[in-house]
Amino acid sequence: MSIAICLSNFDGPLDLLLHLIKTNEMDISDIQMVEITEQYLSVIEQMKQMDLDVAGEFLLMAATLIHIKSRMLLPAADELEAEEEDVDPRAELVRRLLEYQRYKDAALCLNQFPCVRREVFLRQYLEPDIAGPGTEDPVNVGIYQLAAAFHQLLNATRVEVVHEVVREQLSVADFIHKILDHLQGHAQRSLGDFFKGNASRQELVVTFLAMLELVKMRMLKISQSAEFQPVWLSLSVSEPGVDAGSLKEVGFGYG
Amino acid sequence: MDERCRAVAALIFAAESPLTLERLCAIFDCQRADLRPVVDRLLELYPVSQSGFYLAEIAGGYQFRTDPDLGHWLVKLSRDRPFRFSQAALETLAMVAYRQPVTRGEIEYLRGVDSGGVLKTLLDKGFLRILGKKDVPGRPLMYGTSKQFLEFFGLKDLNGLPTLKEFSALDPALDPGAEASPEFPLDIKSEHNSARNGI
Amino acid sequence: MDERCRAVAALIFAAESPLTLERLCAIFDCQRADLRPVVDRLLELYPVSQSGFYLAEIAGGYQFRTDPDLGHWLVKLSRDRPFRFSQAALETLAMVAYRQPVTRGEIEYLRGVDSGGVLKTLLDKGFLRILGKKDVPGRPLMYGTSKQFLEFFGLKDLNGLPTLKEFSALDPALDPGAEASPEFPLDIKSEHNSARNGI
Repeated sequence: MSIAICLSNFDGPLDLLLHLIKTNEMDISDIQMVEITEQYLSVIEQMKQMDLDVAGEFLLMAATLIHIKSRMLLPAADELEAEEEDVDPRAELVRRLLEYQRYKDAALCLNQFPCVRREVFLRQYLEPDIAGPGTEDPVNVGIYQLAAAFHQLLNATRVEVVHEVVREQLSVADFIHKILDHLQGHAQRSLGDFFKGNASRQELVVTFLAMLELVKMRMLKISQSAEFQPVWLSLSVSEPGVDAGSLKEVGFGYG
Repeated sequence: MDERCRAVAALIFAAESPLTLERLCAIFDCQRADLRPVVDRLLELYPVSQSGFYLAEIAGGYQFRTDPDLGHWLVKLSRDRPFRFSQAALETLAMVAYRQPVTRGEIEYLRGVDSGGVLKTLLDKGFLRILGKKDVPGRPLMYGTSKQFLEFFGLKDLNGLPTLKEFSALDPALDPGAEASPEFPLDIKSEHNSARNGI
Repeated sequence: MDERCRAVAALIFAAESPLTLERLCAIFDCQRADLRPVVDRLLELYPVSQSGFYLAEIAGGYQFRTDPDLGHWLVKLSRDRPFRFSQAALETLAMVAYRQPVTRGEIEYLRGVDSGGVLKTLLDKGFLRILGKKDVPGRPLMYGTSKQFLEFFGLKDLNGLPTLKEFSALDPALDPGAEASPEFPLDIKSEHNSARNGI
């Protein structure tokens, strides 16, 4: 059976599979694996012959189909495997197909809603009373827009940012974060807390450097009640608010 | 119409986006209970398919919109082609709408294809937003729909989404013939149809 | 109201600027004499100072406008309006969020423009706060984001911000480090996306 199908018309392997099941008028919960697998592979083969690249997802599904088909063709299981064989090898695939079908339907349904600038139109004129002085185009803001803006900024200045090539094995910035995390929620902690465990000499040095950096940035207070008493570290700001990745080595001169 | 009622109508009319009762209350310095009847009155005064535009409850607020059945006239106002979703975008949008908060991995499992590009486009267009990171290993980003999503599809809130057809893979009584006709919740379907047919 | 009358009302309602009779005639492909009565009818239906907005004859065209006597209410709408981010504000906020603690000089270095005004606005609006002074000559102020910033963006903490890597992962083409050498040919997907480019 030859089916003139272009893969790009399908949203993915599940979509193609659903199409084949429907054109064959099969019961989705009782897929004829031999037939479907054959047809699916022939579609893929056609694509290859036409020199069209077939996306990995379609190939993965082909492998899955072949696997299920072979499991169904296995001779009746002996008693030991009986339990496992009770599960229809198609079950997972059927579940995914039905679930996918569900969202496909929902998408169609959603698309029938009257949409803005398609069926429904809004008032576009802004009255002077509302517009106010110096209105700039409002920007949609959310976490994504924030990340996008930063990404754009960095890209715009990429040439200069590229300088930070050599990566240290231990980053002062990372250790700054570790220290801040360690202090989070504590009024203060003793210096010794930060040098416990089996840290390497290098780690000890970097931890200490990180502390000095924090003091320099006025984010950390160090106190001692008297000579030879424990040294206490505390945050000098209520909430450090430093995000991983926000501190660049280059800024500390250790790069 | 008393002045407050007129003012409420004017404010909703002039606002750039759906005006919530909260903001109206802030402007008039009064309680929701004071303004609720005013808004209800306006909803009655500007029903759909009567005068060309109507007062709609959208994304938790109120907004005047043109009647959906007049769309073919209004597209003539602008030269731009009306906005269209691709199948991939619509499906992804539907999945996020129903399953939010949802991760990219979950969507890709459902769709069976890489969905980074579609997600990015939907984020760029403002239909989706990042809700945070999931508290599982790897801390993947979680996605949800935005207010603009509700505005675009004219939904009051997420409950306005059509109900998802229930299914059970193990249900032998599953009727494959029913697939082509997803269930519309009656209210939406009828409101919709009347909006389209009504004159 | 018949459909043409409703359509005229809707068109005037949705137009960006006052809609002239000529433009309406072009849309309906008819004569001025046909539409003049329709517009006159609408002028009667939407008189000034009756329902909060009225149909005004402006600059040779027609436009719905809010009643002039309600101006003092409308002013409140713009005053109470939530902060509108400009591109400059968004960029600056992003810089601070990702690079904090950061100085004005560092921000201006990356943005390439004076950022003092934007910083002040963001401080005033409570999105930023001053973390301290940097121990370099001149002792510039260091900025960071505030608790209100987290609330506004719905973040539990700053770790909720997507890293640049996570952001780039949405679209392989975005990753400056990765040359386009995917394991599988992506043609189907990309052809696919471009074919369905409505989104």
